[in-house]
Amino acid sequence: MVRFILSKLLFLIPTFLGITIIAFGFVRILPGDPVLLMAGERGVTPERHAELSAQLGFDRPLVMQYLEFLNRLFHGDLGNSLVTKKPVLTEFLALFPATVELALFAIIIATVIGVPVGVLAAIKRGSWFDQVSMTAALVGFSMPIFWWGLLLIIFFSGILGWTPVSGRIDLLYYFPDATGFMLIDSLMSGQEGAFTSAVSHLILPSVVLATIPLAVIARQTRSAMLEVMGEDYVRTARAKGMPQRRVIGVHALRNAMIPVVTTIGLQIGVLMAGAILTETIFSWPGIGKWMIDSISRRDYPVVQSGLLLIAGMVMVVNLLVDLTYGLINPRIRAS
Amino acid sequence: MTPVVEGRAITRDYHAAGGMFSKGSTVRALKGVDFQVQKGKTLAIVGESGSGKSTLARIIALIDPPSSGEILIEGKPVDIAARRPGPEMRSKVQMVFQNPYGSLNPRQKVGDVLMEPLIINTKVPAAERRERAQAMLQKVGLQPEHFNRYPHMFSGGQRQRIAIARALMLNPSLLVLDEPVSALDLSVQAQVLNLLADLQDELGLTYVFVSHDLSVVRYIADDVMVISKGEAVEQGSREELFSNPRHPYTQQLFAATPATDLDAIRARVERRKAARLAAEA
Amino acid sequence: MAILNIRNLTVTFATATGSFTAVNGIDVHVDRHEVLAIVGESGSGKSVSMLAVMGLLPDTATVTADEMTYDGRDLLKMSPAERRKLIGREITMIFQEPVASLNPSFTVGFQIEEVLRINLGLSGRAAHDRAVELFTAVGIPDPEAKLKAYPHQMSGGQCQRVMIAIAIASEPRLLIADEPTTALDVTIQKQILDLLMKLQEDYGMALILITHDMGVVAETADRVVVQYKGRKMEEADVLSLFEAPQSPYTRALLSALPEHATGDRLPTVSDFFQEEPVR
Amino acid sequence: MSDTTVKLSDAAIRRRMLAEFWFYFSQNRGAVAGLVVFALLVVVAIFAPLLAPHGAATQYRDALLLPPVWQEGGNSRFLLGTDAVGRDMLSRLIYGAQYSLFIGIVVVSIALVGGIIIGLVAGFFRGWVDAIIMRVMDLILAFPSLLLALVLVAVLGPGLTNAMIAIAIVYQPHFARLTRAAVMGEMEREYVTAARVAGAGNMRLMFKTILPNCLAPLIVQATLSFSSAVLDSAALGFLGMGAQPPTPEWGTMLAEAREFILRAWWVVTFPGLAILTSVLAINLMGDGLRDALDPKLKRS
Repeated sequence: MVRFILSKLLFLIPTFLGITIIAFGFVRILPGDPVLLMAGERGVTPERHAELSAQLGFDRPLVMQYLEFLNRLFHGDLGNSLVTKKPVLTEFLALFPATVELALFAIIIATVIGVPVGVLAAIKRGSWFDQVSMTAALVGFSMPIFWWGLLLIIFFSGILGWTPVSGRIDLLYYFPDATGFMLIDSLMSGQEGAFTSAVSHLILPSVVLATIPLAVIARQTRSAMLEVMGEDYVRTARAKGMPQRRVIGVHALRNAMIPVVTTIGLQIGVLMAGAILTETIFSWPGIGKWMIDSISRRDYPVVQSGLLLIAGMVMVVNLLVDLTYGLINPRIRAS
Repeated sequence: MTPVVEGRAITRDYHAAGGMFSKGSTVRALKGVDFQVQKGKTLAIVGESGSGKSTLARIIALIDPPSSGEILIEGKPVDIAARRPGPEMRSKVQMVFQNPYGSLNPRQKVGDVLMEPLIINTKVPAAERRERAQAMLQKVGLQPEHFNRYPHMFSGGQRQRIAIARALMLNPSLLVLDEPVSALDLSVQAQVLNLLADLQDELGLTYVFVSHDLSVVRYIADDVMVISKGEAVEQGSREELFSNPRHPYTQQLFAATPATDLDAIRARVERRKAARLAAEA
Repeated sequence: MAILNIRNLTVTFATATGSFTAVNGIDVHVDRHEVLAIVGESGSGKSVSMLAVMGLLPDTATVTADEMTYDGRDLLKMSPAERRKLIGREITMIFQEPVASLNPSFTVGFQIEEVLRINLGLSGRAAHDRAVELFTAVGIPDPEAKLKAYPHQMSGGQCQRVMIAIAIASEPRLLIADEPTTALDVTIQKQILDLLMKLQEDYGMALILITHDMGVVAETADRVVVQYKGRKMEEADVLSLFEAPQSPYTRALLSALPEHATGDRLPTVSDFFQEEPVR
Repeated sequence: MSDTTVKLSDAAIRRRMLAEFWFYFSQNRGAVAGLVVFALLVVVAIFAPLLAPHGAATQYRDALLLPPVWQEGGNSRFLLGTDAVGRDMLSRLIYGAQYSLFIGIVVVSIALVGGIIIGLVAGFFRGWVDAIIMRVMDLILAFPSLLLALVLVAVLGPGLTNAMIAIAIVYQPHFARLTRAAVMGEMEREYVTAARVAGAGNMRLMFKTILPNCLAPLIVQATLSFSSAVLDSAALGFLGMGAQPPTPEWGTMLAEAREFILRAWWVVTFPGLAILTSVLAINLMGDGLRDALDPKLKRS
């Protein structure tokens, strides 16, 4: 198992280097003068250009530039935003919890509903429950979530007036960031109504974000269960006289979970893509919105480093998924 | 007379790929095997799973190269590691595989299956290719109408006939048969074995017949090689080997093969009766 | 004294292209302490009737029978709960692919102790000790260590021994073995068959052996049922069957055995028996 | 084997196989519904100029934000109402179908061809070629697809063509991986060895022997990618990085309509509904195709 973890870790190195190369190369393949793009200035004199070029290290050979880029990266220097002038890493860390809170909530909703629905649909294959839930799943899977978000806003915020349209909490409340997670911070602030407000802000965006992963997880769980229920060892469990509950809940489910865990893990990447749209619709101050804003503002240092950080994060999550996979699959664990 | 195929000290190593932290290990699947087969004869290679018999079959069929040792086809050494066997070699050695469901391309019509070797290896014109393929279908007991059908429209026995027909399209002198009847039902097995015997007589074919089933081997083989853990533990003519198995492994194999003769059954039934009576007393 | 009695069993499967009758009006019975072999080639429906007894057929199957009794009790009229009390306790079954028949996610120890705990109500410690005993009884060396192994870490023969240990855990009165040695080498086949016969005698259980292999029949059976395309062709004690087969199909099967070859050619089924044309 | 051979001509065999395919496909009612909707979509896209009552960009200054005809204030000239600059919603939606289909076809073609070649090479040759190719594919997959597409568009410049290229690049690794897995699975099977024994060279093995047997999962993935491409390009349009106004692309229409969501529900609802319906139809078809092509399900 230790060997398994270590080999997985080692496999990350080339991928991570690849990510840094893509992030590094990104600025160089942009149309226009990279020096000016990264400095955020236009129409400068040749002297100023040379000065900026030296300052940003563009005057050195490409390989040296890359090594310098890596070196700064390992020292936590990801450059500064052209707009706010603040370090990119500082901005990222400030916005990151908002996205994590949203994504975590979404994946919890998707898993907690998706897995049981998938299992039930598989057991009652062909029943009305199976048909209705799988049709719903296919609709969810086909949903343009940016539109879905708008519909929910029209209905719940516009018509019913139950939920707020945007943001993480009412402006009424103010308390300092302790953890960056609004649910925890609002509870800790002790202010009356703060927690409820945080929850009501979180609910629509996380439902929207959860839609596609929920559909994917439900469908995947169903097909994994159906496949596993046809296996010889499930027949053995029945032949052993095990109660139906145990045949499904222990023998089948345990094996069906192996591909499902992988699917859940893969949804993290989907969530990050979804977060870009969801955060934009709900003005949720997270890294998805930060990225799209930076792209449209041509804040290239932010885009460059954001790309790197997000890909790095997805990579780490994938590693965790791989490890979980190894943990629940004895064929890997025991070898 | 030059043997059709000869193997000299054939070995084959498999390298298990090492992980990031473990060294790759080497498994020797064949540990120096010698054999030769004369024209028109059948050499049976008998062994259990993991004995290396299929590895040997693939080497003889010029699919995999041996790690060391030499394969001679009609007296000429062939080294496929150095040079891919050309049309000339392919026309001499062909193979029939164990699983008739896996060995035919599901997207290829029977006619195309049969004509493919001609297209690749010869300059036979299209019309003649078709003629030859249809003639071959008839030879193996199928009908010319089967020409345009897909493999999934046939039973296991029929598929194995198609596989045999494909192997014969280039008029080979040597046919390597890797458990050709073990996936078939008993009644179909008999038909395919008869077909193989007929074809051998008619075309003067030489067979290397790989099997785990001693009763089949006894029926079809002229010479037998018993192989265990990569070593040929015993080799000899069929009569010799079946009347007087010498190696302990061969004896073990004979002992394990179920006996279907009446005396054996009678003896067993008596034993059981006696044991039952003893238990009740 | 029949322990299992089946009369006029018919099993039909609903398929996408219409219904398909796998078993067509079969009578089977097996007595206490008896070894019954059900022989047939692929498509003969030889496994289906026993899967019907075990209640292991998929939902697409329809089972009808004039009688299907175990020990005088009607299996067809039984509630699922009642039936489950028999299945896995008094009637047990082992299968063709031993490695695939064991759950890859659990140790073999878990899989045998589960039966001991749930079906027999043994406590954890007692279940473990009994599992060791059973592993010893089926000839698994170093049982303590092997209990902790996963199926993929064991050979096919050993997995079949584990399956047998699970099957005899409750000292059943009827064991059904569905092609138990087909996936195994001959030497291992011999060991497994010897083990099954020894256990059958020691425990005094009835054994139904489903097989396509006449050799296995000759080595094990007291009585034989020959099936072809869902119908029973012949039923006889083993010696009479080999000595004087009554049905043309049995005669054909026996003469197709290569070891019975007398001349250059093997007689084939069509020499004896006009097959029904296949669609 | 008594063989009762029925004479079957080539055409009869082909008909029989098609009939078999249709039999399994039509078992799935959703798939048939999806096919019907998709066919309608194709017809609408092809005959858009004939079907649309108005031009896609024609502005009626006297009819701004008119509601659909069945709602109070609606006008029978504009069945689904008008948008903020007085363009007919229905006509814009009809023209939008052209874009969706075009995007799907282009993206899938690029990704499919690239993915098949890359996957075939990786799966067939294995070893270091495979290792390098798969590392690069992993790398692309490490980036959330929409983010990578966004960044690519930022590099290439916003616009429909660039959006399609970006989406195709992002999708291509899925095809490569799928092809590779399928190729590796097929390579294990004996018919490939048999073809080798028949003397087939690498090119023949790859393209004539193996590839045709890998097509089933690729066709299913292609339909899935088709629908994802429609979704993702709409998302890019919505974020202002895809097709640019006044193109009647559905995502772009939604982006323009955002500020009116609480005032004029129809400008938001209909383009989204159009996206959902077409994506759903294609996905339903994909499910039916999988049922009809997947031999594992066929057997049960």
